[in-house]
Amino acid sequence: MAELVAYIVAGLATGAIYALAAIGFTLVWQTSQTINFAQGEYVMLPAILILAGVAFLGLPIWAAAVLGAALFVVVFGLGFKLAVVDPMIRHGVLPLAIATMALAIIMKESAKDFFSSEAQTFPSPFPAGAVDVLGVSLSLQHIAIIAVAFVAIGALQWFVTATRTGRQMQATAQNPGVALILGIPVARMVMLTFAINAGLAVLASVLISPIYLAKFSNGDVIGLFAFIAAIVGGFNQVRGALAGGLIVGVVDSLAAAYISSSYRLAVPLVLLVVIILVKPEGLFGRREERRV
Amino acid sequence: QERVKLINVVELSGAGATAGTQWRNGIDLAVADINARGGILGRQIDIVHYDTQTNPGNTRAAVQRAIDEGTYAVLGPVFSGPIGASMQIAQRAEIAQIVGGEAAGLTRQGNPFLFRTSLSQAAAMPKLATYLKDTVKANRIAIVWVNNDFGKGGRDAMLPELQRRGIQVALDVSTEQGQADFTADAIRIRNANVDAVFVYLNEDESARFLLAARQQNVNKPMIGETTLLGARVIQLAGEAANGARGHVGLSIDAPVPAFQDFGRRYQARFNIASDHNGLKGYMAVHMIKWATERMGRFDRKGVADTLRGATITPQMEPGILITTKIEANGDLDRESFLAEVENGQQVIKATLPMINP
Amino acid sequence: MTRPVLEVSGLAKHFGGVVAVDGVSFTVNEGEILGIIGPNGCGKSTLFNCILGQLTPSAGTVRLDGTDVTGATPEAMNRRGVSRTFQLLQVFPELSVRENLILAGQEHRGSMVSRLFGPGDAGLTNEADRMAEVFRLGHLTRAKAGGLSYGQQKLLDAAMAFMAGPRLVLLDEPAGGVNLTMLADLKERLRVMNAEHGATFVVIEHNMDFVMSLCTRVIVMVEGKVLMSGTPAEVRADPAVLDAYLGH
Amino acid sequence: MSDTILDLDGVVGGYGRITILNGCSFQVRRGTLTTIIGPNGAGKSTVFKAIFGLIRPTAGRIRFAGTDITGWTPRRLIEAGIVYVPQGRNIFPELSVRHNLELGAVAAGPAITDVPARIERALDRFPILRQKADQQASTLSGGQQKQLEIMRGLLLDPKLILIDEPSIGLSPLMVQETFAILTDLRDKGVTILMVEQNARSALHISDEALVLELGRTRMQGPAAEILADPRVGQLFLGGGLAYDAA
Amino acid sequence: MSETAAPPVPAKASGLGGGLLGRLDGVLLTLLAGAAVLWFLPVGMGRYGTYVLTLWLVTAIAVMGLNLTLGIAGLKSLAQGAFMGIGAYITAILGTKLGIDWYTCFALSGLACFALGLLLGFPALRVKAHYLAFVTLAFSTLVWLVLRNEQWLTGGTFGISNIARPTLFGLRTDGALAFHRFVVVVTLILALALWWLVRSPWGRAFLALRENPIRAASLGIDIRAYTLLAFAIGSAYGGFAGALYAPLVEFIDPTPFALSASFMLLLMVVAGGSGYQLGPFLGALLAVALPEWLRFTGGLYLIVFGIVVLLLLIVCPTGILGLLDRGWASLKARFVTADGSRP
Ligand SMILES: Nc1ncnc2c1ncn2[C@@H]1O[C@H](COP(=O)(O)OP(=O)(O)OP(=O)(O)O)[C@@H](O)[C@H]1O
Ligand SMILES: Nc1ncnc2c1ncn2[C@@H]1O[C@H](COP(=O)(O)OP(=O)(O)OP(=O)(O)O)[C@@H](O)[C@H]1O
Ligand SMILES: [Mg+2]
Ligand SMILES: [Mg+2]
Repeated sequence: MAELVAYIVAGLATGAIYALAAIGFTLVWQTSQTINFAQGEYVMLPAILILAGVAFLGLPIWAAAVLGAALFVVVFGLGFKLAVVDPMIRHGVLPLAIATMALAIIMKESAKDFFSSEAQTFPSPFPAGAVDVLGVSLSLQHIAIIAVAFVAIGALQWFVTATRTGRQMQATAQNPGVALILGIPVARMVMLTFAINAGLAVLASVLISPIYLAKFSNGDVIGLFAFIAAIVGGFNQVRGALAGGLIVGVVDSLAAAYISSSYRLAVPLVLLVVIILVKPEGLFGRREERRV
Repeated sequence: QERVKLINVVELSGAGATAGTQWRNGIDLAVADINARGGILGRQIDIVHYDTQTNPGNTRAAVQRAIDEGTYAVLGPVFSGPIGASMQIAQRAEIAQIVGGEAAGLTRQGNPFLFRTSLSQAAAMPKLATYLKDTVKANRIAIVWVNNDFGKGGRDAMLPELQRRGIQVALDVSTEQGQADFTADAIRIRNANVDAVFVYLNEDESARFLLAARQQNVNKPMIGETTLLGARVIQLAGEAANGARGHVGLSIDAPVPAFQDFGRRYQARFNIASDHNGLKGYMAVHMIKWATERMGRFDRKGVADTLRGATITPQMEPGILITTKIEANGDLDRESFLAEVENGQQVIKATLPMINP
Repeated sequence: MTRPVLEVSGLAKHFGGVVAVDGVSFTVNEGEILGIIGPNGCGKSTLFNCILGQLTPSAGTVRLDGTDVTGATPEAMNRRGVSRTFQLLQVFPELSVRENLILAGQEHRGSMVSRLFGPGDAGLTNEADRMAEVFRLGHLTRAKAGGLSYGQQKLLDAAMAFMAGPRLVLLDEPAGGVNLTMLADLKERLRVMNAEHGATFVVIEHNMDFVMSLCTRVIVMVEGKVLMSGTPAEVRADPAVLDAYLGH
Repeated sequence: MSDTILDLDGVVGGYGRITILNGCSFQVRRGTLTTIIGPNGAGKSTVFKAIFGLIRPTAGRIRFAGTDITGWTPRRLIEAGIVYVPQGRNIFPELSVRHNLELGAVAAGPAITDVPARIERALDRFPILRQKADQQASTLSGGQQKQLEIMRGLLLDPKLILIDEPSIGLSPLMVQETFAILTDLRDKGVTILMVEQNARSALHISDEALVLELGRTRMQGPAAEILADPRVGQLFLGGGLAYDAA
Repeated sequence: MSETAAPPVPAKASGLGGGLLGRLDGVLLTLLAGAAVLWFLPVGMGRYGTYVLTLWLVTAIAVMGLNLTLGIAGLKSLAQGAFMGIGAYITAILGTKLGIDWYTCFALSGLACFALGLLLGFPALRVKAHYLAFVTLAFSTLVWLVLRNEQWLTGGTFGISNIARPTLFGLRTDGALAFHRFVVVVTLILALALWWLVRSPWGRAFLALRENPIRAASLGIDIRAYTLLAFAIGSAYGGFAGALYAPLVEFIDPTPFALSASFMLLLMVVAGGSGYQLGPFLGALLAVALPEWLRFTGGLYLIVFGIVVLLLLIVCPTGILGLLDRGWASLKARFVTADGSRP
């Protein structure tokens, strides 16, 4: 029993990380109905940028963090929106999704070729200690990640659904043509979304990298798990990302513990298929709209 | 002046990128060294690197291209799958292919043009199993391995050796390449009541695993191969790496001055520490150099003939770094080491002799 | 000649707590042109969707030619000779008008296998062009349907419903956005189909001129229920209808 | 009050390379309700899109209250006092009815402080919307969605309203209500330019009318005259085939 | 008709559907001419060049299938790489372990993928739009896990080597050129079959699925049957491609059939021009041959490749053929206008 609890608690901690990475999916989905296949790379790159700031510019870590975060938000939030989303969004979501695949290649290969093909240590913003929770040793880092995930996702959920600006963002996603006619600043709303997305990616990156080490290929794994988490939680709900992340984390942990470990990756996927078949909109998603 | 063209076909992107990049760096360093000392038989080396994206189909294309473009020998790749996809081509063209792969099966296909740069897993595992039995005195162990050709190959080679020595595998944990979180695996091992843990993972995963194991208070000896004890793992895992020990083939920390010197120059040039793949790449070029100079002429097919069955010593060719015996099937035999990580340093505890000196 | 074609009895549809259709029963006889009118949100479109399989009814039965077809798929209903139009625009926007019309007819030609090996247009190009002509879209046969004006798309939707030579057609607000002159044409078309081919029609419409001049019988729905049914003249004179729907 | 508020002068425009408007010119007088009629595909909606900056004219000028507004963005036009209620279905399907309405007032910014009160008034005009105020807009019936759109479009205090076929999908009672709302606004001095296929009823409440055909103005004049014109009756009002009231 | 009938409007760019169905003969001619050129092209090209050409064609077959599923029928599949893997493994296992001849393996590969496509298509009936992508994503990863873990059957991470190439009328195709020509013929046959399919009423029904399934159902189009068929036929093409890939590389392991391969195939469909019959060839050219050509840029060639694809999509989001189509349409429109058919 204590063992089970241990696996669950460990899963929750990992799940919070997936959740943090998964918000980006739901956010971009909510505002442009597209899937950002570069989401994993979005979480990978900020840490690399920060380390590059330290290595190449000789900056102290905090200055590199500020600079790296700002650079990332400008280039991959605002720049991405201006250079990629704007010209493509009129042509449906598929080309845009494919463009993010190309972007993922560019980000990953650049991190490898211009920085390093090796994993790097990344300093943790939190103290290194650990506390015992129900027989599991939980690091303060994990606890901090869980807390940040809850706060960030809660705040975002509140922003999107309960504020006027958030609703303008939703309106822009659901019907940009009409949003334009009503004078909603469509461009600014889309911009805001991508800026928030990039900002959250920086946050996730800074929290995850001390544990997972900063490496160019991190996006593959994080992206896949975050994607599964987002689907499980329901793509069209920000809070779904949190639930989805935690569920996937726990399921993965239990699968590794009790099911053949060479098939552990299959377990969250089977869960995903079952959820889609039983409740296609995801556990916390909203139903698709009436169409006839 | 005539030059000699060498083409390196290796994993520079995809899952093998980290290993492939080390291999490439090693080659670049070797080429620079050789060219600086006047080349091979007076000819400067032109080195070209082709990326395989860690994909067998692309590897095959690249090796074919290398041969079409008249490479003197094929260097790489490092991963066993891509080696398997491309070795017939070099064989058909009768060109030596010097690879970084360690999977036991590669040299069992009777390909006379394939050569390794490191011990085969079939050679390394008996040494480790003996170490587990005699030094660690383990009767029940857990195996943590990465489920790719490297990890699976190592595990498959290890299991019969353990069985032969009466060591019981109480827990067999397969992990994914690139796996980020090892907490669940660490908890499982902690609860498994074993005497030791055999860790056969790539460098990054080794570090993550050691970190997670330390955090979950796994207090069992961590036994591993070259990848577990390397400088990179120690750097990444920090304090959690202390106490890890095992068998080391090629290591810049080995008590061989040539290795250490190589390690320093590699660090100076590429600003990272070399792992065994860097050493392998460095040696690969020197194997070709040695064979050519031995023949006294440039002869593609002759390279393979000369290498087969040869023993190369650092006296003959300093760039080989350590006495290396090449078996008829392309396998190698060398001295290797038992090491332990103490206070963030790899400390060599013993030197193991060659199997068939 | 009063053979019932469509019999609906006790049909109901709930959405969560909302009762959109609440125990509706009526019969459509062969050769009738039945009008359905009622205030916005009284359940007319939902009724159509339940009859034709776009939605599954919560209760009640639908019979076609005496056979129970409750819950049959839209495809099955169409292959039994029932066509429909939609209130909201439903065309194939990226396809040309001609392709839209061929699509509307092709599944009624031959078997699935014979269609694969037969001509690419299922031999329907001429018929499609003729139909487009009839609905005054003749000059637009090669234009993308999504680029048509609202009224033109509405007409195309109606034209598609006729491509398969249906026996029973359910039209959901066919007049909305259609120019009065074209509407007169449409009305004429329905009359001809009705008189010469014996086709039966059920029409939801808010355009009273259209309904009153076309329909042989009118059903009035209010809040998911049938309020009354009668000839156009009876309906027009009914104070309850005036109050709930027509206004004074 | 006979000054011109909206003036189109030789407007040419269309979609991509296809020209729909072929030098369209007309004037709308301040404080009137003007109805545009014409066959399907005549370019009526295209005229609205051109005025509201959704397609860019390739030639010609559009003036509003004396200012050249050709090529202005929708946002700027809204700020200048023009609102546009397009044809077809134009809601935010996943937002609630109330939030849909609220978004109608976005462009006003802080200038209008009584948005909640305005929303309440809108819900009063179409009671069904109040009943469903907190439901997702996509669950509304076709006519209910149209009501929502009309009220959303009229939330601000515009000087000029462009409204494209408001009667589609509305029950006769709701058409009456909508027309009453529009005439009320007109009586308060708002200028209204409307497209309608429900031409007889529309012309009855209109001051002026214009007939559009092939992207050009065919006729313009007082609504009553246009309604009575035999050519118009024949061509655009269903001619002799119209229902002859029993 | 009465006087109000509007005068003819110029025939407009008829986009995917109209364009597709309107230029069929152009497609047919291009296919035949292309096959003839490809038959002779590798002469004197060297083994490497020939190999890349062949790999391009094999990839194009898989992309053609996905183009049917996604580009034409609008069903988003992330499993084409997995189907390719299934085909490749069936061919490799039956060929090397049971000595079954290649043609039977080829047929069985297609058939198995067709059947699996049917099975996997069922969720497509239940779930709409992007959810299908999620299901296929899961399927794709599961297939990869099976290929990797079931070593007794698939050789696991060590793969299967020494896969034989087929013989044709007693002629061996072991040589690069002979095998290339063999692949040209197979590709042509498969492309012609698809060409026929798309121009048949079935093709139109597939388009209807993509454009408006609700309307399609109400027109008697059997959504269930066509969805399953579109998915299964597209998957079968993946299987066919795999059956050629295995003897081409003569070695297979699970890596080329991982999820990222399916992503790459998706990229090829869209970049080539989703829904256009010749798009797959361009898309596959972009993804297979372009990186090879870009090798001259040195170590950064993948970054350059990513940037090229990104720019391409920004400039023509509808793919290479989409851009050509638009250019053609505007030329035509200008011509008609100049013709004076508009007043
Ligand atoms: N998005 C578009 N792309 C291409 N052509 C279009 C587009 N929208 C409209 N058209 C064409 O422009 C012409 C005029 O369309 P418009 O919508 O202005 O007509 P309308 O007068 O409003 O008709 P209705 O009464 O049916 O609404 C039509 O021939 C139509 O086919
Ligand atoms: N998916 C749904 N969820 C909840 N309520 C729904 C849904 N679909 C329809 N309704 C409700 O059911 C009622 C009937 O809708 P329906 O569309 O059938 O009306 P209608 O009679 O066609 O109206 P109109 O004349 O406006 O087209 C409406 O009140 C509507 O809000
Ligand atoms: Mg309705
Ligand atoms: Mg219009």
